[in-house]
Amino acid sequence: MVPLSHYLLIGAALFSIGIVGLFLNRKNVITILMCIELILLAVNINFVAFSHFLNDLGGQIFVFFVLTIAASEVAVGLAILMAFYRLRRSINVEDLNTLQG
Amino acid sequence: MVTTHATLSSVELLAIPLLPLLAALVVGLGGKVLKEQLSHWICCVGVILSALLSIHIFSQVADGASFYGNFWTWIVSGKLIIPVGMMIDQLTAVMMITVTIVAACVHVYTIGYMHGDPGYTRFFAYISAFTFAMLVLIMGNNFFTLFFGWEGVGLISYLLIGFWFKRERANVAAMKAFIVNRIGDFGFIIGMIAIWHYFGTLDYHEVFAAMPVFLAHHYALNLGSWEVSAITFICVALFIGAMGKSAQVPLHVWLPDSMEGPTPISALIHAATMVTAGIFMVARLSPLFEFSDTALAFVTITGALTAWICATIGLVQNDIKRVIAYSTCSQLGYMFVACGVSAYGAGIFHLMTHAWFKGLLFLAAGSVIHGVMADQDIRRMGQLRKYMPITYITMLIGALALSGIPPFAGFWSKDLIIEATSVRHMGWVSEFAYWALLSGVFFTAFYTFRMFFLTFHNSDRVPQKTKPHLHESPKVITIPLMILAAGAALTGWWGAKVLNLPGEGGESFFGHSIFVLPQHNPMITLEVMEQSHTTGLWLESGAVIFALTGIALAWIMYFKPSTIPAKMAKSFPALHQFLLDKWRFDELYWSIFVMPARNIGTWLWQQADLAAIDKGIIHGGIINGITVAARKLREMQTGMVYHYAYAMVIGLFGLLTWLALGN
Amino acid sequence: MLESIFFYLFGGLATIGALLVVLSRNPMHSVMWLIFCFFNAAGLFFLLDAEFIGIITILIYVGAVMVLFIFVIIMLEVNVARMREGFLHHLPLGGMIAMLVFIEMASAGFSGVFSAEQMGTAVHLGQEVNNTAEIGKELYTHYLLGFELAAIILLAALVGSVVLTIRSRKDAKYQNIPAQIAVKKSDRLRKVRM
Amino acid sequence: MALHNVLGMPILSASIFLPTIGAIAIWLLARNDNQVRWSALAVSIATFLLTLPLAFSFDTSTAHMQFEEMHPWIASFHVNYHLGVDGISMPFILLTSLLTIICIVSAWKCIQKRVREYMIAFLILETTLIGVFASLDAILFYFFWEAMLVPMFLIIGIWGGKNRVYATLKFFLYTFAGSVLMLVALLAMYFKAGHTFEILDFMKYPFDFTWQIWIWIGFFVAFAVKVPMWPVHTWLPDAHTEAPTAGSVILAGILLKMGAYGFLRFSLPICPDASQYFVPLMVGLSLIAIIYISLVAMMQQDMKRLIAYSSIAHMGFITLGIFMFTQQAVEGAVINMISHGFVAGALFLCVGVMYDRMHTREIAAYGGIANVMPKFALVMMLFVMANVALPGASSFIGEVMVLIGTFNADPTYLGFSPKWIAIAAAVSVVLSACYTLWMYKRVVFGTITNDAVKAMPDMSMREIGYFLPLIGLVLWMGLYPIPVLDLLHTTVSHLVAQATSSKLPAAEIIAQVQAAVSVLHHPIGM
Repeated sequence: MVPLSHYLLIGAALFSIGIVGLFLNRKNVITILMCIELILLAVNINFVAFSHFLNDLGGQIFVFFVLTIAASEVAVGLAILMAFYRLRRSINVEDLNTLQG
Repeated sequence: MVTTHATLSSVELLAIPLLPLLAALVVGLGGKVLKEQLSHWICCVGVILSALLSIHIFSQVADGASFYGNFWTWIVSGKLIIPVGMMIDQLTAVMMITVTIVAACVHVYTIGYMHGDPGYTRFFAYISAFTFAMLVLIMGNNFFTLFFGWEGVGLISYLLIGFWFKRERANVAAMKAFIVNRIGDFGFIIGMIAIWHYFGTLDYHEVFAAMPVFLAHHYALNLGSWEVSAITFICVALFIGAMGKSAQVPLHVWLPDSMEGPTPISALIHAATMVTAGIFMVARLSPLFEFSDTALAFVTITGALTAWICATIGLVQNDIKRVIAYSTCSQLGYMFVACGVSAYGAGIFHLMTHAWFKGLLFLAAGSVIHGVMADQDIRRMGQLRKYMPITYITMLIGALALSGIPPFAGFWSKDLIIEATSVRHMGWVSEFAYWALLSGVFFTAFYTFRMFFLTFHNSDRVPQKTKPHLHESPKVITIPLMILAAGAALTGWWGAKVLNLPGEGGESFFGHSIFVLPQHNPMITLEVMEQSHTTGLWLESGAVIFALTGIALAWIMYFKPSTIPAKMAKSFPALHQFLLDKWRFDELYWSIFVMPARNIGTWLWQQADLAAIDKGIIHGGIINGITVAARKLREMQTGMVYHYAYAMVIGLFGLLTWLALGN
Repeated sequence: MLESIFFYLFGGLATIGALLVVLSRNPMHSVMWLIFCFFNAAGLFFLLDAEFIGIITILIYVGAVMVLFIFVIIMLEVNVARMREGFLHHLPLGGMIAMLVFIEMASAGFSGVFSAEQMGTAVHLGQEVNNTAEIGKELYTHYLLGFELAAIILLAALVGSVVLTIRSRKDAKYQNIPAQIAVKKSDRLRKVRM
Repeated sequence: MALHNVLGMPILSASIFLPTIGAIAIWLLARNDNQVRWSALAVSIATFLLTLPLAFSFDTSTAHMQFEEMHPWIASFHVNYHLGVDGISMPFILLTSLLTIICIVSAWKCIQKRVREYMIAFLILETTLIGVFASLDAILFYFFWEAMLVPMFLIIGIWGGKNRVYATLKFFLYTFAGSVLMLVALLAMYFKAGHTFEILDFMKYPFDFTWQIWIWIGFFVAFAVKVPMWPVHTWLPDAHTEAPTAGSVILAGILLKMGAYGFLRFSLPICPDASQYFVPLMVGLSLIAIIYISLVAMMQQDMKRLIAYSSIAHMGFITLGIFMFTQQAVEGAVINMISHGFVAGALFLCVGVMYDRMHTREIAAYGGIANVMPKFALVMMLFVMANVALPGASSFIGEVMVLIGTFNADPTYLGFSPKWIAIAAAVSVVLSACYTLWMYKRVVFGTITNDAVKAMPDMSMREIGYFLPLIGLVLWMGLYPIPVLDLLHTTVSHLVAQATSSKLPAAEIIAQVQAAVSVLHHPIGM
């Protein structure tokens, strides 16, 4: 049988890869969004694993909510990206600097 | 209301100060409606009634009546209880008649003198209010009422010096008078609160009664390593108040300048009454001053210095009113010396005679000024006796009285002071005072007659355009002059008789109202000497000789046109200029007090407040710091999404590490 | 045993997929690798008796979200070259932090708190247990408020993305119906004095 | 806790909220500027009449709070709506309601823009000010204390002079920065004293020495800014110069008093040991205020700035009196606070009268006003003399009582004799005369120097009308202050007892005194 810690290890690995991806693809918003999906997936794996091992459905319910949020996030994020692209003809993050103080 | 002796009617006593106050309020607030005629009637009637009542009170007091009682409570706070009440005894009674009679004369005189002035009704309101304040000062039974009157007269003096408020010099003089007086008040307040500290009361009776207990404690104050006994501290502090009000060196500078005010004021306030408040105060507090030899010596030295310095300044002044003003300072010095040598009675006696003859001199001078179209410079007068005979005669009487020629008033009192000074043994202090006073007599006689001769004799130097206006003053002016002249001629003799100084055959008039330690009392010494006929010619007539010499010298130099004065001035130019510049007190104060205060004020404002605190700490330090920090922090806000993402990740990492290490 | 093999298979493939998501030059490839990764993760979910979650991961993520990604990538002409500038610039920092995070998480995972002795092993539920029904019961009872909120969020996201992307073309002619209804006589008619 | 309220009606609440209700009514109902003015006047007079029973029903024989009201407000944090007054706070409520009337009358003509908002701001300001003096709950107090800033901020910022924005911001930031620390102190006490915000409970709770020191410092910063004390005083001249006349009146008359009131209400009874410990600091700052600020005042070119500096100097007297812990000094300080409300208020009104005619505050622009405005010259003379503290004016009573109390104070708190302090403070007798009279001379006396002055009309009946009550009160308190003093006696002696008795256990006191002796005492004293 696979112990819980192995699932956690997978989660940790996916999470770390997601973080690396954030750093590597820092200019490409699409890939950043994908990395965020990866991180969320890592979280989901942990949730489900805990849910299973603790025999508590609460974890899976939370995954359900995380999925909801992730979907909304992607939808809005990509919509913003579209709008931005129309405006600037670019999706380069370095052009996204109007927030600068 | 609690009274100890019900012999005097409290209603009558209250009426004395309240009548002038009522008149002042009515005229002051309703002057426009009342018009001039009614205004001066109201004020004159109020003050004359008050004078008559005072005379009545005086006669009762002379028969042994007295009054002590409180009317209402002013302040209560814990143990501090300040009532408002009256204390009437011989000393008060003498002051009351002096003040009210001179005030009444001045009121009447003012009708003529101020005729046609735009501030006519205002002037009457002021002088009536002054009479009220002065009476409060005299009649009060505790230090606070004294101080109330003290400040009241100061305020009205300020208002009256600046009466012609369009004149810059009058305004400056008024302000100077007030501020210099305030320096004195600073001392007075400190003395007053020190008395409360040590005695727990500010009532005269209670303070005097507590003196033995107080002295037994030997309280002392430390000023660094210098220890000063509490009684000396109190007396000196109070005396500083007296120095301000009574224009003693070095606080005398306001009095000559106060001559910018109308002449009746100079007579009433700056000669006869207000300026003598300091002497009254010292005499009133004789039970305190008697127990501090240091304070007495201080009083004596200050008085003697003032008497001498102001007399020397008077020698060369050309403004008729200034000459008299310096003479006032000088005479006040005589009175303080009297107090300093414990001859308080003599001081008050001189105060009284001085009020008459100095009031007379001022009013006469006012009459002269009125005659020569408001010119005050004696270099543009001369031979005026032809035009103003009554003024001439009355002023002569005043001048003789001031110089101390028998039998005029000044002789009796001034001679008594000098005799008292000569027999009181205070070491070098009394020696110095004696010689200062004696030489002062010479100077006094000289400058008085210099002024007199230059005004009424000598050559006729009146400018042509004022010639046609020269005339004797109207009756409202001359009648008060004659009344005062009668006083100046007779009060000395009358006073010597009634006041019974130095106290032949028993106590003097003042009785217990003045307290003198027997070992101090020069009067007793004089009495003993007189009984044994050991006074000697010099002691009895030395002052008269000096005075006559002074008059003679003035006669030689100024009776006829002469070149001696000019030669004298030329041979001692520095001294002459020094005296003409009034010993340069004003310049000295300007450079050591006024300018530094202004410079420090400006410096504190510009450098400390605006530059250091506002610009330096607030703007430069805090505001600038926040701006710089904000700018730095703003740079962190790159607007790059991935920077924020990094920040989140690094934060997460930190959090994880903290959790991992913490547990 | 079989379960372990599947676990390592799914886990390994998911990790490889994730790595390739991050490292691919072309975003389209990344999407493909992400889909791959999700499939494997779904497999892990099945191993954990979370059938419902596994299925919706595939349906929602792969079926909807990833398709959305693909559409967007197709629609935008992405300049890949510029995107890759400084690709490795932040690798040392990012790699180090990621490594540290990984080590910390892994050490937490293997610290013993989550070991088999402590947590036991996964006891598989029988066929009679309907995971979907259980989740449904929980969701509509305990978590009803959260569920409603999630619905509202989705609605907001829906409206938001429409608002963000809609664009009214200026050159196209179309009716303004409210304006037509609100029109008054005075708007159209003008009396002209001849 | 038994509530002490002889009237049996919520009179304090009524006087606090009547102005606000009036303000809302004006906002909703008044149709034109004249209606606004008259109704604001009516509201303020009604409030004043409502506060009068406080004075008449006041029981002078007890130091307890009176007219108390208590309702739970925020129960979870133990915040109560607790009102009540004692002899110290009661006079200030009357002062506030009276000065508000005067302010509204004085603004009758000179405020022409946004009259409605102006009157509303003043009425709301009145609410907050009365609230500050009536609060017995720390959070309620803090609420009113901070709420007061808003209307004042608007009054200076909208109806002020040229440089108003700078002045408003400065005023706001200074006060706000100070009061935030007060909030910290209040919260610290809340947790330390067992979850209560009752000021009366704070007074009873025995905070240890360190706590007292920190709490005291928190309060000190808030109150010192408000008083204001050197060196955080520079906001006041700016705020005064830029504020409209009525704003200056309220600022000088009431707002500054809140700082001194805070010392009396919080610092002294809650932290007696810390207060005693900090006496040398307070004395030093007070003397700086008296002497330094007087010198600065002397050199001012702008009348309002001069009076503002003079206010700081007078407030120095007040803080000195408060920290002398003697019956006379503290009573004198309170009398001085009330009296300064009248005198400084009236002087600002005087400047306002001139400003309305000439639209400048420069001293140099005036001169010879007595020629054209004799009535005004008389009125101003009266208040100038009151500012100089001449006997017969209320300020004399206050100052002389402070001096007497100071001279008589207990030297243990100082390390040297308080007599020297009294002497140093008495220098103000001279300095106040210098700056006040010099200004008066330059403004009122002399010949008319320009045509603008020549054209100035004398005071109207309305203007005389709002000076008359002030004149009456200054003279009344100067000649017959007994009624006011009677209000204070019991409360002040209770306060002095609180301030001079220690909250520490005996051993700690000895240690503290020894430590303090070794640090502070450099015997110079008498």
